[in-house]
Amino acid sequence: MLSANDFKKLIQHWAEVMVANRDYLIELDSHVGDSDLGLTMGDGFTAASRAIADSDETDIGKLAYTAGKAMSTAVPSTMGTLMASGLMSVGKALRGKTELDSQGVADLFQAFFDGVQNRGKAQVGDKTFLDGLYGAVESLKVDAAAGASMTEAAKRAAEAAHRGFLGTKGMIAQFGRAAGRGERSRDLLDPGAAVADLLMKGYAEFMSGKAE
Amino acid sequence: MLSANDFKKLIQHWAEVMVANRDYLIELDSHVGDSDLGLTMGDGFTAASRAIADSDETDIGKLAYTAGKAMSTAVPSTMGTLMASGLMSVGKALRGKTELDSQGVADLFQAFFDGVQNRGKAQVGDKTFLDGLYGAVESLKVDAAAGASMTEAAKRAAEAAHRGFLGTKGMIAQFGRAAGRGERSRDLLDPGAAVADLLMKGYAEFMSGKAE
Amino acid sequence: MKKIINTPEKFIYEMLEGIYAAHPDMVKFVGDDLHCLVTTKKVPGKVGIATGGGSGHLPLFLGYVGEGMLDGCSIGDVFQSPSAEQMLAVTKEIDSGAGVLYIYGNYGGDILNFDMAAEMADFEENIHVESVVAGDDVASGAPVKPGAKNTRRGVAGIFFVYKCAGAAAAKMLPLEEVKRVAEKVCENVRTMGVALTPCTVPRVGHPSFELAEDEMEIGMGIHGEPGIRRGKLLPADAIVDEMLNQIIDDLPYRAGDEVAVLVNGLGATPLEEQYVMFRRIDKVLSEKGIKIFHSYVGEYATSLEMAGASISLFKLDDELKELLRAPADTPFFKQFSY
Amino acid sequence: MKKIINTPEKFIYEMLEGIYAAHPDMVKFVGDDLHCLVTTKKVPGKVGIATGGGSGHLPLFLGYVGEGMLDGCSIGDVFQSPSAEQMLAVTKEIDSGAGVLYIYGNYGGDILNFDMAAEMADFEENIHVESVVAGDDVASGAPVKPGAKNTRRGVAGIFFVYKCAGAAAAKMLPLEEVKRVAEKVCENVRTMGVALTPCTVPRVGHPSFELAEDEMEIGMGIHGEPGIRRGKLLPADAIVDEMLNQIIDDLPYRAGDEVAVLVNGLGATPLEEQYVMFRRIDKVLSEKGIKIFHSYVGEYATSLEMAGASISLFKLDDELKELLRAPADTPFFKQFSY
Ligand SMILES: Nc1ncnc2c1ncn2[C@@H]1O[C@H](COP(=O)(O)OP(=O)(O)O)[C@@H](O)[C@H]1O
Ligand SMILES: Nc1ncnc2c1ncn2[C@@H]1O[C@H](COP(=O)(O)OP(=O)(O)O)[C@@H](O)[C@H]1O
Ligand SMILES: [Mg+2]
Ligand SMILES: [Mg+2]
Ligand SMILES: [Mg+2]
Ligand SMILES: [Mg+2]
Repeated sequence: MLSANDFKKLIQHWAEVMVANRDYLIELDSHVGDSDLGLTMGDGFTAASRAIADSDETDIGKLAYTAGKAMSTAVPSTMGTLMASGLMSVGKALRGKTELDSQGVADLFQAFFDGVQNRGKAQVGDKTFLDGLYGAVESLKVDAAAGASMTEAAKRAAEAAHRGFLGTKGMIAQFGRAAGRGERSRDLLDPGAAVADLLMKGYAEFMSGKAE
Repeated sequence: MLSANDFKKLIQHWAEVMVANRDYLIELDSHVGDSDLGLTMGDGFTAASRAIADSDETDIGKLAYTAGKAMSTAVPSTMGTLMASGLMSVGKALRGKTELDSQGVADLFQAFFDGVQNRGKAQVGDKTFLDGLYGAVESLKVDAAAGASMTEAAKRAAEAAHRGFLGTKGMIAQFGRAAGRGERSRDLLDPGAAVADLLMKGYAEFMSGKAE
Repeated sequence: MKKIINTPEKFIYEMLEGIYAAHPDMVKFVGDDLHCLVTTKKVPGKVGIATGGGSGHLPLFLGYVGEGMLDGCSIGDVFQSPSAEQMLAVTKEIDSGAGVLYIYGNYGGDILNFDMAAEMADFEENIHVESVVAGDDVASGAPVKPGAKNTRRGVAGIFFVYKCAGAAAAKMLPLEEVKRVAEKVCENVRTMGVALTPCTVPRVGHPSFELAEDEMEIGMGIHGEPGIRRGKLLPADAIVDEMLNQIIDDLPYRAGDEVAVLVNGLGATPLEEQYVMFRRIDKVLSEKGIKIFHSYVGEYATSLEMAGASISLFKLDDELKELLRAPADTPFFKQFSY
Repeated sequence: MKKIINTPEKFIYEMLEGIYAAHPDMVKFVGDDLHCLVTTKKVPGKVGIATGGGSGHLPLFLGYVGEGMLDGCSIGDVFQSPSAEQMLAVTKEIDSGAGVLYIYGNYGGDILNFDMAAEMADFEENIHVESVVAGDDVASGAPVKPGAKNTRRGVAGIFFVYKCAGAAAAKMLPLEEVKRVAEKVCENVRTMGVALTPCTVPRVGHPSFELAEDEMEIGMGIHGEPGIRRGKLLPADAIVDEMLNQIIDDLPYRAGDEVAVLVNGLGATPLEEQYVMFRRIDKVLSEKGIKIFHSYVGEYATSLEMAGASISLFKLDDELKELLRAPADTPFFKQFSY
């Protein structure tokens, strides 16, 4: 089970992951965008984590909404706003929940996905963050239905996210600065999908750490 | 005697002199000013001459005023306006005169001098056109009182103008762009005084040509 | 590029301090945040109009906040979107019950943040928000198909949207009417720009692109987005012809149409040159039988110290003419009714 | 420097064609000469105010012709005086029996031509002309001694002279009163500029001077006349402090004084940077106890595409305040009364 306290720790772990991958994300974004992604994700998740770290709130939905708002205030870049939208969507979907089982976690990431998609209007295949997250959410849903352990499910979801990220090579960007390059965007990996990859990898790390 | 017709020819000769000395004046002005003096004097006296060339007017004053106005319209640069002011001042002073004797010519150049001085407010010694013309006017006045021939008087006036021009080396400019240089203007010859030199030289040539 | 600034980090903050100090009678900030600017002259019952976007485009965006135009504006760092939170702060302040219209340019970051702000305004504050996204730059995408999503960037033509929507709101029209006017203006405005030199974002410290000493780029965006043709710098008339023909063909504008014209300097191009351009526009339009109703020449949407200019045409009908000629009084745009 | 022009020879002519085409309701030309611009809204019985000077300084000079400001303007080629004949044509057109006031900057060529025009207006047309010569640039000469000839150049501060004299004439005051107002403004305005880059006169084709990539020149004139100090480019606050202190000490402006402030961009300096400067001015003046009555920030007197700015202070009393806040409607300067 994932408690409200776990959720706060998960967000904190994500912040650490983003800070640790600052230069990696900057490098990826420098080929297609304006090189700010490493900075905005580090700053954004750190702000999200700070906003809830000392909270006594046990409602995971409320925590997610608060974290999302803090993120949006801290980094109004494209990915900053999308991640904030994801968190706020989780907030609305999980309002009232104080702990999550396998299905709850699948719901969480589905809500995150929906929040990003509703905000950004991109489709799977448009070479965005969504392509990184999509397979992971599907994997979580299948594992939840199959009754797999949360740690196992997290591990498989992270693998799916990584495949999704790698799969963005070959797609033509339809959104963001990369879209301006048209056909020339095909050979590049999408930086936003790399963030999805990192988020799922971070979640898997967190769950396996908890299990130990 | 200098008739209205002679006056028209004198102005035409001045135009030719200025055009012939275009590069000389440009060169002089390039050291202190904006290098336009050769162009403005050529254009200005040509415009003045054209404005009266075909006129049947016998009033020298009216001819001078018309020539001055044409000059001012054609070249609103400093020297253009000053020469126009000189001619218009001659126009007012000689209104009604149809021919000029020695004294009349002295009056003409005195009026020219006064017109320039009233407009420009410079004093002799300020390193301007006036320093070129001043000695020439004095010489004309002395010769007129002494009854010298007009040709002789013209020759001596031209010599005086040339000395006046050379004498501007050593003066500190108080007017125009050269004034901005202060002490550093001392070693330069004043381009406006060169115009006075050319005008008096032109007048002497014209009178000796007439005498032949 | 040489700049009169203190540090790149404080550039926008200090610029904003200057704005409030210079125009205390016209604008103030809310939420303790200089980036959230609103008019001092709130009109009860009026639809509020907000805009926003990145800094570096003055008089865009905040220069048009004032009587007869906009009510509020949130701005971000140089060429960066402000946050949804900042937009929300402005929205809350300018709403007086009649709802709020967002008018902003078609840029990814701005869209996401304005959409989020609209959602928060509705969800948290129960404020009715509508949005109109301006995308007038014909160089930045295929012609807009009716009903389809406009992929074009918003540039100087947004001035006309502000002006007419602002006048409609000043007439106390309801939100849906003000929105209708704003959309109608968007449908009738087309713009194209030309860049002669790049600009330098202070924090970045070097020019955003390079252009050789004898080159220009037709169609470049106001953040240096690639244009449609880079080539030798041409005479003014040839530049105007190339831009204007593409603008005219796009809507298209036809003989008999009446238009407003906007010649907009991007920052370093003297007003004299903008008038040389306008002269040619006037000639070409008159040859084509397109009548000029009114003309605006000057800096309306800049790109820091970029050299270049844009041309916008705005096709008018009686309703739009009346709104365009209405008075306006803002820090940067003042107009007596004409 | 890259320019959007056709040929250097036609630059000013075509710019003027653009001006008349863009503002047909506000300005027209007389004497078949585009260089002679007058308002379309002549007011019978009003003192006419004319100005003039070289081109390349838009909105100076002709941009201020309109209601509440000037009635006519003659302009020359880039940085060159117009002719007396052209000034006379404007003078004849704008006189409606109450006489004409010339207001222009303290430059040799302009003085000679305006003086000649005044003489011709009197001699040939029997029009009463008075002249006020603005010389507000404290960097260009020793402080003005009472009664003595002012050797300082006229720069952006002339805007205040136009504004107040224009308002006085609009009040239908007689010529000597309008002249008194103009002189009073001159006595109370001081300006200093800073240049970061040169500009290029189109016909000359190369920059009028050189400034290294890390240099600025404090006190440079708007035609590139030498300033008082060339040195490393400093932070905005240091630049402002250096200029402002010399301005303040010159009049001097003292604690308790009320002033209007003008921050003027020379052409290529973004409005953002002008506001960063204004912010510091506001701070310094408030520390010194000098109160800001009203502020103007933007391009009021430029030098083609020169980068840089000037600061002007204008000390006010009740009469001047009333005149300053009066409405004005010209192609470039519009103000509702405040
Ligand atoms: N509409 C969208 N929906 C989902 N993801 C998007 C969308 N637009 C852009 N992205 C993602 O955002 C990433 C770039 O984010 P970021 O660097 O913040 O953009 P910017 O710097 O242009 O504001 C892209 O790699 C892409 O994955
Ligand atoms: N006030 C004045 N009175 C008489 N001559 C003057 C005056 N000011 C300038 N000059 C003369 O004008 C000359 C420069 O003329 P010009 O090249 O037309 O000036 P600019 O190009 O600066 O308009 C100087 O050499 C000087 O002789
Ligand atoms: Mg980026
Ligand atoms: Mg970014
Ligand atoms: Mg010269
Ligand atoms: Mg000259």
